[in-house]
Amino acid sequence: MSLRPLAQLLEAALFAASRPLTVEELQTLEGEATAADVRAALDELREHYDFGGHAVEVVELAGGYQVLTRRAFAEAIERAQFAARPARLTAAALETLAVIAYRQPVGRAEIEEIRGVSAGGVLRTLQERGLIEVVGRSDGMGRPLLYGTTALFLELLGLRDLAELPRAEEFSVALQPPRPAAADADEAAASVPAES
Amino acid sequence: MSLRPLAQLLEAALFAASRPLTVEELQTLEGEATAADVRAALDELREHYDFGGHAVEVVELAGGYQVLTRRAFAEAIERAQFAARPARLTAAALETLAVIAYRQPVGRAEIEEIRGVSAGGVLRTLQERGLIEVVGRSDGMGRPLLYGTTALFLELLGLRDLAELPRAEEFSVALQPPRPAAADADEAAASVPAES
Amino acid sequence: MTPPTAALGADPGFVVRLDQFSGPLDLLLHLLREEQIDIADIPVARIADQFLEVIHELGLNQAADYLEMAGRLLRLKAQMLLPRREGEEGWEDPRSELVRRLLEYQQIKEIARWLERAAERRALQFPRGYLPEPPELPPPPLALELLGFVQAVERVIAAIPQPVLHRVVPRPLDTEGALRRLEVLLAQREVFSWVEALGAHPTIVEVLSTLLAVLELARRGLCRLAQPAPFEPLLVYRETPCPAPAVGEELTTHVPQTTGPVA
Repeated sequence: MSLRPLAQLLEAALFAASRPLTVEELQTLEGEATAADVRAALDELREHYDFGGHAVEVVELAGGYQVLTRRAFAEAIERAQFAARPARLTAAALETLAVIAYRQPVGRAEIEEIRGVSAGGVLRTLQERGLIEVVGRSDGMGRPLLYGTTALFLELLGLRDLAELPRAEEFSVALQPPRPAAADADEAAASVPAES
Repeated sequence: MSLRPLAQLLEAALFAASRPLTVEELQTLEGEATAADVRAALDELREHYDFGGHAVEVVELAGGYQVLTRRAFAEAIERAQFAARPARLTAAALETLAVIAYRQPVGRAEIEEIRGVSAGGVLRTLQERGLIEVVGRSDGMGRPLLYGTTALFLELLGLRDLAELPRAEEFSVALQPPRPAAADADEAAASVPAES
Repeated sequence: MTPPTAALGADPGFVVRLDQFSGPLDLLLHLLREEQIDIADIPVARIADQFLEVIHELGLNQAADYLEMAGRLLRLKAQMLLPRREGEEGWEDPRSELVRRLLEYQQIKEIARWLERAAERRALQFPRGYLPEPPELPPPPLALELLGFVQAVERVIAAIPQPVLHRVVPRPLDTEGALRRLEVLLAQREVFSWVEALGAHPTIVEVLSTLLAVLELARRGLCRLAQPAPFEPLLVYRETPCPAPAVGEELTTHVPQTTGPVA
């Protein structure tokens, strides 16, 4: 037996939504549908899932409805560890980590200046991953946090200590915030009006 | 007709994953299952969704399988604002992806030569969105980085693999005045892979 | 269809924005399409002029890529004007490189359009919106390789805008120049602040040169110096030279705070 149109619409909406949907919200899917229609269609969907032997079910939750996987399958899924992608850092995370490794202790402002993009989310990720930590505060305005790499960082790269970072001197010099050309003394000199 | 145990397990796993899962990954759900078993169970699930009139379907994507809502429900879901489409790519991003997809592995210089504009910013954006990645280095001067497309690129375009891209020769190389834009668009639409 | 350049001038409501093109090749293709021109036989002179006119209208401040193309077109225009003999052997159409690039770019644009349509089509299918919390298991081991790490460093370095490197020229103090400026000012005015002899954005070298020049003039007895209050600029007063100036005397008598910092 095939799902009827309203039950199909509800299935699509409940699948795509990131939170439980109320009967009123579900009514907006189909202008003519009454609350009773929606409830009947929800029952139809629930029965379909139950009798069809589906691994998912319609659950009433927080005043709304959501389609969730049945508890019985949760364990098998956890064992398979699909939920997380294989753990590799994104290019953005890797680049931020690189700046911190060679410039530590370093604040967020300097990292952003060097990479030219904002760093908030990436810093949080790296901290959650245990690759960087707050190592102090700068003396500057607002006393911003300073970051450094952790022991786990060295361990993952197979290094004994920071001195073993490849091309440490070359890279720590090259990873500078860009200098604005206007600050250059020659330019300033050139802007003095010629007199005499 | 009720789903059999392996198909149930697959349904639960596909509902829980945020990306397409490969046959190998799905095999880990059930120690004894062979790749053929998994494929058979995927077919069972697909037929169940098709004949049961479900609003979702099993889609083969980026080397794996994912459950997605059917196209027919896109408008209703968007109208009710239960979910939003991913941000559209800019023309610059699309052209850069086009060069990389067809020339990979390819360096920045070649991309810039073909497009006639500098590519630094776009490459960075595409990398941060996870659509391209560094796949190696050229042997040339300065050993420039070479870029290639990622699995997420295939996911975003709804492709099973790179072989699904039309051959470059299929795109007209017009030595005559270009046709009106409308005709162009129709032709491009026609060559989009048909729904599987 | 109206050529874009004509339309630009004729109708203020018609605006061609540079960001509607994804590059100079795109703009060039647009011009050719507007004029219904065969790519294989481009009237270079006309198209070059139109190209220049459009990028001029659109402002050149951030259009380095467009300027480069403008340069190529002008070179090409000049090459096309060179006389060539009928049926000359080995004559290669100077436009062939441009034609090749335009065709290649046109193909990329078509592929880009295909990709866009594929992405739009794919966007009509939604993945599951609710994703369960990741299982409470230790996170999978993190893969971090030294090669990837070093590549990340190099990417960051490559993306840092290179500071403009200036040639370092040894810059001696220019006391002579400062003296001339001060003498001009002294000839014009009875009294002025020494800061006026510095110009708008003086370098440290110019400050030092001027200070030395002021002191030198005072030594010669051509001016006297006074500082009304600490931290205020020195005032330079015109003085008629005496036959035998007392060296340094003017300075000490007229500067009330000899230790006062000079602003």
